[in-house]
Amino acid sequence: MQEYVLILISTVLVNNFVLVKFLGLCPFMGVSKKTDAALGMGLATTFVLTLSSVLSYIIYSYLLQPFGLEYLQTIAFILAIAAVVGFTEMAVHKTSPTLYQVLGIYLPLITTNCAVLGVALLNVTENNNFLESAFFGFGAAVGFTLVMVLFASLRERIDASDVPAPFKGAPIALITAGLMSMAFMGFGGMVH
Amino acid sequence: MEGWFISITAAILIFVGLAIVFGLLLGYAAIRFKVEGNPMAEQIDKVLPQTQCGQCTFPGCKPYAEALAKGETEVNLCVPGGTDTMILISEITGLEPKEMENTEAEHKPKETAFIDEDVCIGCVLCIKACPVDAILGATKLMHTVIQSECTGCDKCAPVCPVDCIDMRPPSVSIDNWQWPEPKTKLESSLEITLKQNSNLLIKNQKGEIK
Amino acid sequence: MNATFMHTFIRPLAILYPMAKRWLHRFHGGVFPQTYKSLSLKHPIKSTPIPERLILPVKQLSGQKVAWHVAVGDTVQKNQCLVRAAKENKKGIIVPIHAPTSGVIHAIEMRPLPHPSGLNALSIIIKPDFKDSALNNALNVNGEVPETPQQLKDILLNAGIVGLGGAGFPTFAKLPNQTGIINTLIMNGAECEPFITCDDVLMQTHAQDILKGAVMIAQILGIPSIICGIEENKPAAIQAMNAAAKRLTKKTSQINITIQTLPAVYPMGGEKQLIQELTGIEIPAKTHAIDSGLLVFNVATFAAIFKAITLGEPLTQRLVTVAGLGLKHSYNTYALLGTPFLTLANAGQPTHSIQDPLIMGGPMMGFQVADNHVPVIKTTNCILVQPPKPATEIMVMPCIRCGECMDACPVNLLPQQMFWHSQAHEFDKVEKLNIFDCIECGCCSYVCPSHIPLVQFYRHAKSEIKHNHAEQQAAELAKQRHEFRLARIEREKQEREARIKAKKAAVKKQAQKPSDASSAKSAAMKAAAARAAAKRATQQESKQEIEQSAQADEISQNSPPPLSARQKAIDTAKKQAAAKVGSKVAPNKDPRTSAKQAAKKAAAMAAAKRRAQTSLKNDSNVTAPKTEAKTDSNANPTQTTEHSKQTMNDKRTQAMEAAKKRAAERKAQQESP
Amino acid sequence: MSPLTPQSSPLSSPFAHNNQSVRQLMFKVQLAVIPALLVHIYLFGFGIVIQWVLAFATLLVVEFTMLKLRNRPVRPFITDMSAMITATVLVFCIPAGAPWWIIVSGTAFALIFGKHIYGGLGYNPFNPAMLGYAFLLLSFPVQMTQWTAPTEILDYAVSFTNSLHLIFTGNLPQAALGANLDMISAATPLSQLQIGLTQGQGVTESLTPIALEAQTHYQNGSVINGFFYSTAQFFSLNSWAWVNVAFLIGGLWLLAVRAIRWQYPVGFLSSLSLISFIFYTIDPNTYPPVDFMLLSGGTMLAAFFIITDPVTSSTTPKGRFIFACGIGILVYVIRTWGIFPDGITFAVLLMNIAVPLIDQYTQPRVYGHK
Repeated sequence: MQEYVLILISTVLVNNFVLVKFLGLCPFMGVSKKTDAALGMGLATTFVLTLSSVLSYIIYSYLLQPFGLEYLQTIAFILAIAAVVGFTEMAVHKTSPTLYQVLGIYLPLITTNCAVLGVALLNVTENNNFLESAFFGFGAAVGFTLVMVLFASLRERIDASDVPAPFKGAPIALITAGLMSMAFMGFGGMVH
Repeated sequence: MEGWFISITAAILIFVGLAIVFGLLLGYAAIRFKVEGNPMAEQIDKVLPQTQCGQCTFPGCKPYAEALAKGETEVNLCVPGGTDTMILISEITGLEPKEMENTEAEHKPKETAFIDEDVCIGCVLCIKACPVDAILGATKLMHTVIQSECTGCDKCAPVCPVDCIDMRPPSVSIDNWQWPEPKTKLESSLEITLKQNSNLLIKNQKGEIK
Repeated sequence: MNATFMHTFIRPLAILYPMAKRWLHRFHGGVFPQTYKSLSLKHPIKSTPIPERLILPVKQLSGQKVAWHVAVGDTVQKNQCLVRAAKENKKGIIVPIHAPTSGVIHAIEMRPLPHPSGLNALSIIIKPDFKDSALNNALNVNGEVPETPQQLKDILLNAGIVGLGGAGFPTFAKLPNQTGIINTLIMNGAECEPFITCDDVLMQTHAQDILKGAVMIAQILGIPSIICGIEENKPAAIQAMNAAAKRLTKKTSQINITIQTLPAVYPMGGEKQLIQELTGIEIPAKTHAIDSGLLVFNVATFAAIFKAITLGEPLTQRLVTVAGLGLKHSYNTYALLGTPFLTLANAGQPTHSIQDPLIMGGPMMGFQVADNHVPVIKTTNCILVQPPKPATEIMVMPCIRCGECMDACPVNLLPQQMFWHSQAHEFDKVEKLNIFDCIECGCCSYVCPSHIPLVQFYRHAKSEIKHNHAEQQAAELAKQRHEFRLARIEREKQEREARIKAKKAAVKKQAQKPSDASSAKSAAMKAAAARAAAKRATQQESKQEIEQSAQADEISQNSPPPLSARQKAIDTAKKQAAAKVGSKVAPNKDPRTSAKQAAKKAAAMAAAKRRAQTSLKNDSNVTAPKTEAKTDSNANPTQTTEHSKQTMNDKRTQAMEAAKKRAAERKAQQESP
Repeated sequence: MSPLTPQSSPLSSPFAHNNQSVRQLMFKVQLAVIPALLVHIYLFGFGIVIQWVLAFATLLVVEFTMLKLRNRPVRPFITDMSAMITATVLVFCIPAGAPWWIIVSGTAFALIFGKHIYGGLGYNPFNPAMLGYAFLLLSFPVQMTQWTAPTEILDYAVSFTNSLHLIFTGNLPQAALGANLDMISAATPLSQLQIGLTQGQGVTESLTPIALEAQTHYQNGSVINGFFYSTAQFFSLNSWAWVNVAFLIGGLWLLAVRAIRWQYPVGFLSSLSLISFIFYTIDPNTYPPVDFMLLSGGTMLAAFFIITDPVTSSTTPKGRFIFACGIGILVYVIRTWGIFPDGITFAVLLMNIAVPLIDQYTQPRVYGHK
């Protein structure tokens, strides 16, 4: 039990995928203009990440490993991720058209979110078992959602600020992301 | 030789299998989550100003919204909506925002049409041109504009043969008078500083320096 | 906790920690500005001479009409009614205006209003004759207390009484129509604005009148208890009111009168704040005090009500405080409505010549007038004369989110957040922060260490939000109208196609029956041959006759495309204008429209049938009514062509010709049977 | 802008003001630091004065340049004293004997990236002083842990000139003390504890030198020393705790004059006490006692001077409390399980990130709304 809690704390805060490992920066910068959109993106990513993490674990340990095809893991994982994303996109389109509009191009781009593939590959290198993989994927996604929402609310505030013209928009967002990452270093050394 | 062959076959088989499984899954999803219609057009239509002026070259706001939803046209064609609407559209459609071509029309206060009733000959041309049926009148009788329903699209003015229609801003009364946005001392002192460097900087409405 | 204990404990604490005074009252926040009330209190009520001109603005709301009782050049007497709301107004929330003194109507023209906008309004200018001859009992009252609320309301309307505290809402409109709805009548004697003392002075001098007015209303409306709230910094007024209340209670034992001393805090005089302080009731958002069984009036309003009921005197003057640090002699005076501000201000020995705009109301909620010659109106409780502003003003700094404004806000809003979003023009977020609950009391701006004009930001944001909502509604309406128009055009197109089809079918039929056609043709061509037509008509079955009459109806009702289009447009326009916003105008699939469409189709079919019996030429004329030549060549057009031609004619001469021809035809037709 | 807005704008009410200003507010905060400054000078020598002068010079240069670059009026913004508070807090955070470029670069980073890049006063989402400190801690970890030992431990007061020499050359002059830097530096109680715990010692064991310092010193000399000694005996206060007490006194004054709000110190100190009490009760040998937690490191400085910065903290009453509680818990978490001995910097920055979200969900109930 304790190890699962530790995995969660580690992935959500200490080794946050966005602010500490710098994965998944594309949606982090792209969909963080509005808090609602960021939350939606986070939830969609949570779904995809957890599912693809489990799915890639299954593919790896039950299909690739027995046949000695570990060298094909990247292709296989991308295939699985793409399928899950496609499925999510259709489901979101049907169930919440507004969210679908809000997420726009970023929804299909979850496919190329490096955090998703990163989780799948890290599961392999860290020899996580089935449950650990699930928790790892879920924790990574929760951490992603958390910083997305926090960052988006910060950006909403910064947008209304008197930021010097050369720094308006993306530059100040990047600086803010950097400073956030600095703040997250405070968690350093807690869980390895 | 044999191991090599088996591993290739296994790889092919596994990937074919995976492809079939995922294909079936997606196929099922496509049927299960089928979406009727295009909700995007509706959404775009909501942010358009509904003046029905046709300056976007479409016959009205809805056709423009539909064309946008299909991605067949540019986001910067709505002149009455201005940059604000353009940004909203680009956010909905995910298309790249584009500068407005006709910038002078922006921030133009909303005007409504007035018919000079002494000049009007009652030709009904403006009635036919009005996209929202806001002009009343009959043949050879004087016409008049229902002010509350005029969208200020300016479609009636050009068709008038005697030029009796002009566009006027609404008159200010106690009922519709608005408190102006306060000009803080910071902004006014900024303006002084900016005037000194006016050849370098352009100040926009909100006090940001461009 | 025991109130007196709280007081004894908190008072000394307030010396160390001044904001402890906020714990003494029930509502949130509040501020304690320096009051300067003694400036005008140390002098008795001053009498001011009648000014050279009186200016009486006529409040006109859009869509409301007024009935003029006088014209330029008329001689009027004091208390005479000059103008009142026209009878046809459904919402008569305009109160009549009476002459404050005798004189001549000098002019009726546009003059600046005492309003922050400085806009002009139609005003009656009276040139006083300085005789001040008055109509006695101008309202025709019998001195008795009216029995029903309706009678009371009539008197109050005729007397032109509005709330004298500041908002100026007509008093009669605030009263309920039935007795027993109100359980507490609240008298607002909390005059929390600095400088203003007019209510204080009134309570000191007319306590009896005020309380009698209140008791009258309580009797008429069946209100069991009256509470009067007075702030503790008006000991003389409290004493006078207590004495008067004692005397009155002996007479009217069934009504419970309480005079309650309140802590001195701004904005205690706000209606909602006073209610909360006196009763502990919070008026739910978007409802009025009356919905909670409470009725609140200013003390001055009660005095005016008393005068109207017992003496029949309309509201033509009011007690005004003329005060300020720019005056050597601040004073209170009974000012005639219409007296220019500057006249009153100059009577107070200004320390400097008055160049800067005067302020109507107190320093917290008043506004600068655009023109110092604006007149005293019913809501003018104070004219504030401030010394000229020092040259160096403190700069507005950015908001540091310190939260002083939040702690001062009497309605517990988040002023700092509202400001943040207003400044960024994020008005939807401002609205979510409940900006419309803001009472614009000015507490936030008063305490702001950054000196931000917060209230003005909120006023601007409010009007901007309203404007945006109106625009959204207008866009929605425009969209519906446009869609309706498109649907109509589509429908007309279909109808035309249907008609053409029908006609083609008819032509085919006629081709098959040439003899019939020729006979019909001759019948149509020659007036004499009308007899033959009549003969044929008699031969036909009764059913056919009915059909024909229906056809005639159809022609008169459903005129051809362009005219019908316009009529419908007019119809819908009228309907929509009446229905206004909110009511959903049914789009193209309206049952009414489809019914009409069906009727039209049926009519078109009937027309086709009938046409089958009339001439070929006649038919062709209907199908192409635009071609004038054909109409001319047509020897005997029916009524159908007459209509279509009328609509399509644009040129006067042609219309004349056609009319002449039609006249001839009608003659011929009349002759035919 | 709508068409109905007139050109000339009337002045809106109110026409009265309570004559408070941002500058006065900031000045009060600045005044409240003085007790702590005096105690610090007395117990740790003049290093802090030199650091403070350096920081002040830096802030003048940086503020002037940035305001000019941003085309904002210089005088009102330089005299609002907000930058002074940033610099002062930063000075108290860094070791008194740190090299000069530490405070200079830290102040510059704090003001440029913490404040001006976001639009200056009122717009910065992160506490500038904490950003500057975090920047220094991550970039120069060695210099940032060279804490000057209290005078009483050294039995030798570092003179003003020696401090000057130390700060500008990084070493003591040959004449003084054989010029060994290690001799005058010492671990703070928090790092002492951390080191002790990692070496497998218990809390009491690790803190023995600190406790000794409190017990045995202040014996000699003057009346002030006598006062310090007797109170220290009673409360067992060490030098670092003394500085915290001075901050507490200044902070209470700030509360009384309404320069700061009660939610910050109450929320922060109560949550920190509660969580340390819980863990201390569970295992007193691994987790330090409550009073140690409250009077070590920058706890009181944070409670009254850092987290109370209104610009970067939550602005609603409930939000302030949540914000302060969050910092209290994070401080404990980072102090106990993290690699940094004092977690205040990161706790504050982390809660700064959450401020807009806290504000959004802690709106107070408006009059008349359920």
